[in-house]
Amino acid sequence: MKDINIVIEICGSAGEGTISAGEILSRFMSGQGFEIMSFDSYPAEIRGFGKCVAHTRISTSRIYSPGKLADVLIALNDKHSIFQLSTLKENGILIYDSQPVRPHKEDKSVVGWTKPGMISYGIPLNMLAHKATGNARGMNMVALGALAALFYVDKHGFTDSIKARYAKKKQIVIDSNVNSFLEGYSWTKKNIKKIDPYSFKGITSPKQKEKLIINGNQLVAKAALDANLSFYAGYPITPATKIMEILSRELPKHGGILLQTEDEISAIGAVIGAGFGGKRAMTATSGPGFALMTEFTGLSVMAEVPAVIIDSQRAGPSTGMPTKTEQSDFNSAVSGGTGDCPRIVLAPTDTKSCYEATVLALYLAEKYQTLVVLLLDFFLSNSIRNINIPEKPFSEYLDANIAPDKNDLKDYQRYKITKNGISPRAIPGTPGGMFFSTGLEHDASGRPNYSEAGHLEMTQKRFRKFNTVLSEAPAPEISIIDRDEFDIGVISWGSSAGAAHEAAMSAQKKGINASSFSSMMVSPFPEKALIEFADKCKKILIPELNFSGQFANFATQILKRHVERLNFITGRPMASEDILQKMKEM
Amino acid sequence: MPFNDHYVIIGNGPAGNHAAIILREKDKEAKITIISDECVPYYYKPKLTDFIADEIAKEDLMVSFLDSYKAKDIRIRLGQEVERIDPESKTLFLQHMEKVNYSKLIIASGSRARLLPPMSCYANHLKFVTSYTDVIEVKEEIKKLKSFFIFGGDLVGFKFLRMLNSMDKTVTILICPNAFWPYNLTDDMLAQITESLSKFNADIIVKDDISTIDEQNGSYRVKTQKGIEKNVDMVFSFNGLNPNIEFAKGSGIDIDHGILVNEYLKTNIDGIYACGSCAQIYHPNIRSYTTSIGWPNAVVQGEVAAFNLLGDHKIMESVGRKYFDLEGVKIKTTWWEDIDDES
Amino acid sequence: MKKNDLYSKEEKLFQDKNKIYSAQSVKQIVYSTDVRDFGQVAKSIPCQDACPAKTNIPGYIRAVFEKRYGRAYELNRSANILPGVLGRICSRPCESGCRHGEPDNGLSVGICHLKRSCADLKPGSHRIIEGLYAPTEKKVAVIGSGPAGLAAAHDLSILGHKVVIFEGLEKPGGMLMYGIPEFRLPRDLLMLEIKNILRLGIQLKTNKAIGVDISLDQLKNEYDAVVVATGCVSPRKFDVTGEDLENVYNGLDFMKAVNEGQKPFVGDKVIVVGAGFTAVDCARSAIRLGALDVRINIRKTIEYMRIDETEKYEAQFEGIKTYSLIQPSKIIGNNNKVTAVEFQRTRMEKTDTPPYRVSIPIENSQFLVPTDSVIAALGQTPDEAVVSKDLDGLDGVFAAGDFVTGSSDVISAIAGGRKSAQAIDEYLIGEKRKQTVVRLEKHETSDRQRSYDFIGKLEMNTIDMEKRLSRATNEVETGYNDDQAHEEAKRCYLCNLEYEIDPLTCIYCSACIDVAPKDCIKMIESVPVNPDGTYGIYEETDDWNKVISIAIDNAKCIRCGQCLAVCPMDCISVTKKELIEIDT
Amino acid sequence: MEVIRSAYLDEKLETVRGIDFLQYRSADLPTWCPGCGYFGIVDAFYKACRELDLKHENIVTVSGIGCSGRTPIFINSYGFHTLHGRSIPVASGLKLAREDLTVFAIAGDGDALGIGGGHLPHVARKNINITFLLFDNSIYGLTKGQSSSTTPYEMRTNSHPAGNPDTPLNPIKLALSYGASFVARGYAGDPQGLKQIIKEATLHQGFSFIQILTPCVTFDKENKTWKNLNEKVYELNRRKEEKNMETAMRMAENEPYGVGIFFQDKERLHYQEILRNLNKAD
Repeated sequence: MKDINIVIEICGSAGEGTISAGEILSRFMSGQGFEIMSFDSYPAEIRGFGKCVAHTRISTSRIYSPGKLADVLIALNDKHSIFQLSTLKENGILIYDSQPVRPHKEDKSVVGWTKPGMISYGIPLNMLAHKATGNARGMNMVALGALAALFYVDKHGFTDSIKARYAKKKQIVIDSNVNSFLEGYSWTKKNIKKIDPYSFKGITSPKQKEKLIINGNQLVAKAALDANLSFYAGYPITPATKIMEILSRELPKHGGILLQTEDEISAIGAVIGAGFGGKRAMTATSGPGFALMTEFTGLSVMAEVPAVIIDSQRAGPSTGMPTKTEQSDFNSAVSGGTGDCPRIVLAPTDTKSCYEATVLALYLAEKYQTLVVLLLDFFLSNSIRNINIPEKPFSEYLDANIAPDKNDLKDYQRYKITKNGISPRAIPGTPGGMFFSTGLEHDASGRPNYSEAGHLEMTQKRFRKFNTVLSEAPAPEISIIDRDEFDIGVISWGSSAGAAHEAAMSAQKKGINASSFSSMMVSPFPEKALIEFADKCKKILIPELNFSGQFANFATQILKRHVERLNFITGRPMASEDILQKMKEM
Repeated sequence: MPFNDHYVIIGNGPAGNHAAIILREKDKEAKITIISDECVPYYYKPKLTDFIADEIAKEDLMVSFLDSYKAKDIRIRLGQEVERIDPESKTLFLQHMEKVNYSKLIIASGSRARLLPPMSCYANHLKFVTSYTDVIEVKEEIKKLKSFFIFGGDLVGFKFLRMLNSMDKTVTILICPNAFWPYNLTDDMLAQITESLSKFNADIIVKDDISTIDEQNGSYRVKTQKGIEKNVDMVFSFNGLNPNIEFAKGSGIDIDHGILVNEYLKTNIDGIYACGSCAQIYHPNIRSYTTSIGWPNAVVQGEVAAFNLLGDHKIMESVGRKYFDLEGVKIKTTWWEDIDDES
Repeated sequence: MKKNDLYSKEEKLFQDKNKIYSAQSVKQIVYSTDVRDFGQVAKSIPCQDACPAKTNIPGYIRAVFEKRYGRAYELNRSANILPGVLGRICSRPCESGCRHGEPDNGLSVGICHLKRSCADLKPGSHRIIEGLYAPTEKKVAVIGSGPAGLAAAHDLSILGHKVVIFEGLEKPGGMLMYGIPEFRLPRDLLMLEIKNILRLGIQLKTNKAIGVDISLDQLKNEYDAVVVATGCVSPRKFDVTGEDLENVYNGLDFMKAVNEGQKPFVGDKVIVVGAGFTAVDCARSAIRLGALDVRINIRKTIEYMRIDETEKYEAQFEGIKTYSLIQPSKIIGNNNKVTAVEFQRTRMEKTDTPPYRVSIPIENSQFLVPTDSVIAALGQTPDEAVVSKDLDGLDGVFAAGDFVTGSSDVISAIAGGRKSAQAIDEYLIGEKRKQTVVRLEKHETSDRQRSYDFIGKLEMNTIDMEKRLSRATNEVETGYNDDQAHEEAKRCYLCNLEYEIDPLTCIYCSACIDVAPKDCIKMIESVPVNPDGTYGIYEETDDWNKVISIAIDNAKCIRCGQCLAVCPMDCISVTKKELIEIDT
Repeated sequence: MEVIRSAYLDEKLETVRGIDFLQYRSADLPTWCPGCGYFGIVDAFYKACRELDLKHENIVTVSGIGCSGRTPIFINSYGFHTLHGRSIPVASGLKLAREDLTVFAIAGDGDALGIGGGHLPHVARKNINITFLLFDNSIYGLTKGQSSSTTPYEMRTNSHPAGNPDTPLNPIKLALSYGASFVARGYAGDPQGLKQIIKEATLHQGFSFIQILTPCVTFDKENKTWKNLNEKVYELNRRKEEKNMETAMRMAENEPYGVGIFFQDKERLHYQEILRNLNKAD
């Protein structure tokens, strides 16, 4: 069987259906048994002028990263696609609109910018869309039709996918999309002579178990529901909004409550209120919203009320680039806010681990009565994978509150100094467990206390809780373990980890002795394991998507040795090719 | 001069490429662009039949690879079709609505398979072997299929026949003298050709014409006017070539069957030249029009056009061979059937 | 105010029943003589502008769409008196002008075929309506019963004058009767439409050749006015030796012979010289006379042939070959019979005056082509031997048609005839009685759908080769049927509807630009007005602070109505513009 | 015979040129969705500026986040695109520091009544002399169609697929009860009337609040659509002497689609004057 590993990008203007086209493509390909990873980037504007790119990698084998360069670029919009051409491989295929509405000058057309070697197929997308539906809206489907025709993709399967995508819409919407697709398909079959080598003819991946086609946001929402989430408050912000949208639909079915508040300040407030009431509660936001919540994060730590904040990072600072991915909230998540404010920070490394991380976050928050920050990023939130259906969490993860026993309830001290730092927590409604909670520094009973010793004691208690957290987290992932020595060790976190692992593995094939290390638990960090790994490596490389090397700084403090850094702030996810290149240079 | 010249060449065949090479040699500064509606670099058309038979690989078919364009700093636009020329504003309108401005233009768009007018209703049933894209379309199928019908016949047609023969296919060939282009067959010649073709294992039909072609479950039933019926898997048409000049119509460039140029390969419009098989050249020596036949001629013409475009006055010396060796038969070359022996 | 209030009850009923012609309140109609309206009509209705007779083409195509063939026929007939004839043999300047045929728009609408369908498909109950004027007691003689003469006679008759036509030949119709082969124009149809004209009380006197049977002076004395519409009947000559050999014909004589039912000798090989309709008619007639190898020889290139693509295709289909860039230099004969033609190559050369491209013979490039007969279809000139071309000094004598303009086409001749009728009427009555104005009517809908743009051009139905050869008079084209005509009519862009955005109510939201199917709605900073009343090229801009208006380019508009549907401010108006004649 | 066209295109363009409002536009083409109501608002804004003959350098527009936040980009003046919901604080500070400027605060419904809702009462009761334009399309456009504070009850949005459970705010009533000294409502589809209101608001000394009804053509298909608004919006009909709070409140309650000025207190001093007076009293 021939291996398929192909990256298809659809580039268009916002509102042209670029993203939906990408979604249909990946769903269909997943259904065919392929491993898929897709990632969309879109502008902050809804329609009009912003650039949208739907990036899909389709493979017969496991995918770690989205792939840097595309094999196929479908240009729905000339202006944006010209820039997108830079990510098309040298021998890539360009599918462009051969009859756009307006004539344009040389160099304003995407084909004018193709490099020698690129194969361009001109399809009258706009004309065919008008023909099929009477307007330009079907261009995306026409392009998919052309793609299907060019690559010998099963036409009927594809139309079924389109129908499935629009199943909830009116029949006319379904029809016009299907018609557009068929128009593109038959036109291309009739008029275009294929000269590129790609073909899906006769290639099928073995049918696997039923797969879930899902992005990080959706998986987080699913995990939260599975982990007994019962209250959610939130405020719309890209790229975290989707979590709320899903929960707004799903949570009520589970007996939970969703509250859309007027701002993030109010949202985290509501979450803390619910947490105080003993319910599992969370909110999701991105950097700017997280910054707004900072004040409340202190309250969560100080008042020891469980709170989970999902921070889907985007490029910053300030409003930054809302639809671009970056890993630059590390510092603010690990150490943002006022005062000595310990918190648990989890950073899933791929879509699949979002599930585990969310379950863990809700569990840890409840058990350790503290703030848990879950760091996603735009890429993890929005990139779509097909994964095996995750197993539901064990019951011990569903109810983790350390409740006071009879003895504790006598003369109940909410913030009782304990060995592990966790004070049994009474939920309102528990007889005898009444207590007073505040953001002020307080004594064991919760009353304000500004004494020198009291502040020190309480601070120590709050930090002490974290000694045992690490034992509950999954072990760090190391790509190659059966050797004692490596020339290069790659240490990574969050969404960059996939690319790092992929790079280390390709490096091995290219004769570079390398391994890679990543940990979902970021704060507290598995320092011992890290040092152990680093000792085996002659050189250390830390790739991450921020400018200042926030994690590299953090790791240097632990390792106390020189590390090589690789920092990108392009707004795109980390590419294994870039890491490999850097390894070669080392 | 504040802006460099932009020489645009329409066509990526021998004429176009050699024109581009000369232009680059003589003018290091200019921007040079080749526009081609095919998606492959410059390849050697005469070997297409060998390519079908898998005697040569795709790489062997290619004359230039993309790197060589890069090395010569020649911009190449593949898969892009010119739709219209506006000589007044010196603009080319490409099919995808792009406008390309040129300072000088060479048209070397070559020619396409000719479809005989009575056959136009069967266009969908006929296959051609004139370009790489044509070939790619039929290559795999030819290998699988068994019986073929060749309608008409020209140099490539006979080559194709020989190729099919070597692949052990069943072939029927219908040679109709009217369809011949640009050769005019007399009865004697026809007899000679028929005889020399007899060495192939093929059914030869002469002095007849196709009456109908019907498609039935992927195969075709060909009926001739004299009532011969054949069931075949594929029907090929080899009825010569037609200059590929649709895009120049209405632009003010003189067009007859091809683009009319003088002995310097210049069209009636300054700054626009034409060469190769799309050009219809007036030659003062024979006082008539001629066209490029064959690969070497196209190469020379491309070069001449480029030199003249840069200000030279080279005369296109070669006017095409008078005779062609057609499967051992010497066939007189004609253009529009009426070049006399003296010419 | 609700729009419905504008209609009277009757009008509403009319609308509901027929769904037609957007019966608007008469209140919303205005007649304009502003040069800008004329300019815009000319520019944005290019088919009508290209038509010498200024036929209301979008109007009748719309009527065909509505399957009101009778109305379509009337609209046609009001501009040209022989719709059925013109629907077959018109030279179709309108189709060259049609915006559907512009680059990127596909092929032009089959206007001529539609014209034919309104004649073919009009119901039996159809009545011809003539707006008759009171009798004037003036008498006018029309010399010649060709298209120009018939048109002049018809219009004069309507205007109340007593008209007599003098025709030198046996049958009326002139070139229509004798110049055009029957397989393109059935004679019973021609006679029918001629009779429709004669019914107004026009007296037709055939076999009365001017200068032979009756003199111009005589007519001048007997009639208040005389129209000379004798056309162009003297064939242009080769001016080469051997022209007088046997079996060398001139095209017109050849066609005349064929049309009179004779069978002139053509032999196996026929050489036709000429690049116009007559040449192709001769060639196709020769095929029907049994010729095997017919070739048309032209001096310039095929691009410059004065025939349309259909004609080229039909000729090719019938096996006629065209040879370009050659001209005959000598005709060679044996025993006084033609055996071969010596041709000479030509080259294209530039001239500074029209036609800008001419062909120049090349010296010493002669070659021989053997043949059995030669037909020279080089065009005609007026027969000045009969009536002098110089009529200027003659009071009450007018001229019309090809006689004035030189050999042209039927529609021009009709336009010429009608124009002369106007002039004669003014001469006889002493004042202008009719005037052309632009009729503006508010229109509520676009009448078109976007899907209509994807309908391909319908080819004319034709009979097969066998039938063509079995009887030479079999009409080759068989016309559209009802559904085909309806379908083809959908393709018309209805250029008589003008779309306009009112910049004073527009909020520049660009919703219309977003849905525009073509580059038809633009952000502009100014629009120049040409002296002829047309708008110049819109000056487009991308600078927000220069966008003075969002404007619809009616020369690009395909009347899909999408902008109308999305405009939130209701600031797009549709106005139907028609050229009409009204009494002064 | 009725003349159906008042003028030819070239004549109309002359008229437009005569109005001479284009100078208030910047060169950037607005990036709003085609058909967006905001086009009507800025059109009115330009014309109001022209009729007031404001000097470009004296205008400052301050906006928050959202589709409306883009507005200053398209105005040829000083503009400030600040944080979500925080346009009022920035504008207030600016106005207090620079009394000579004409300051406009621009916010969408989410901006002004959602995240920044806490600021509105305060700027109103302080009566800081800025003009506040509330672009009210009842939806979050930029985050793709979630319920906003003015989304009608039970309307389905992306955040409330089963229907909006919240009762919408009545901005006019809020502004009235917060104590704004100038309260009006305009409509994006009536640029003429809106222009008049913006003019009056700008001339008003004190905090002027204008709620502008505008459709979101992309995410609102059932509530504030062009079609609905065009049908429902009408001009308020009231006598001058009735411009008291009681009538205003009643109209605010009963006439959700009436456009015009609800309330204007010309007597009340604006913040700086109050400060000056207080200081004088000391």
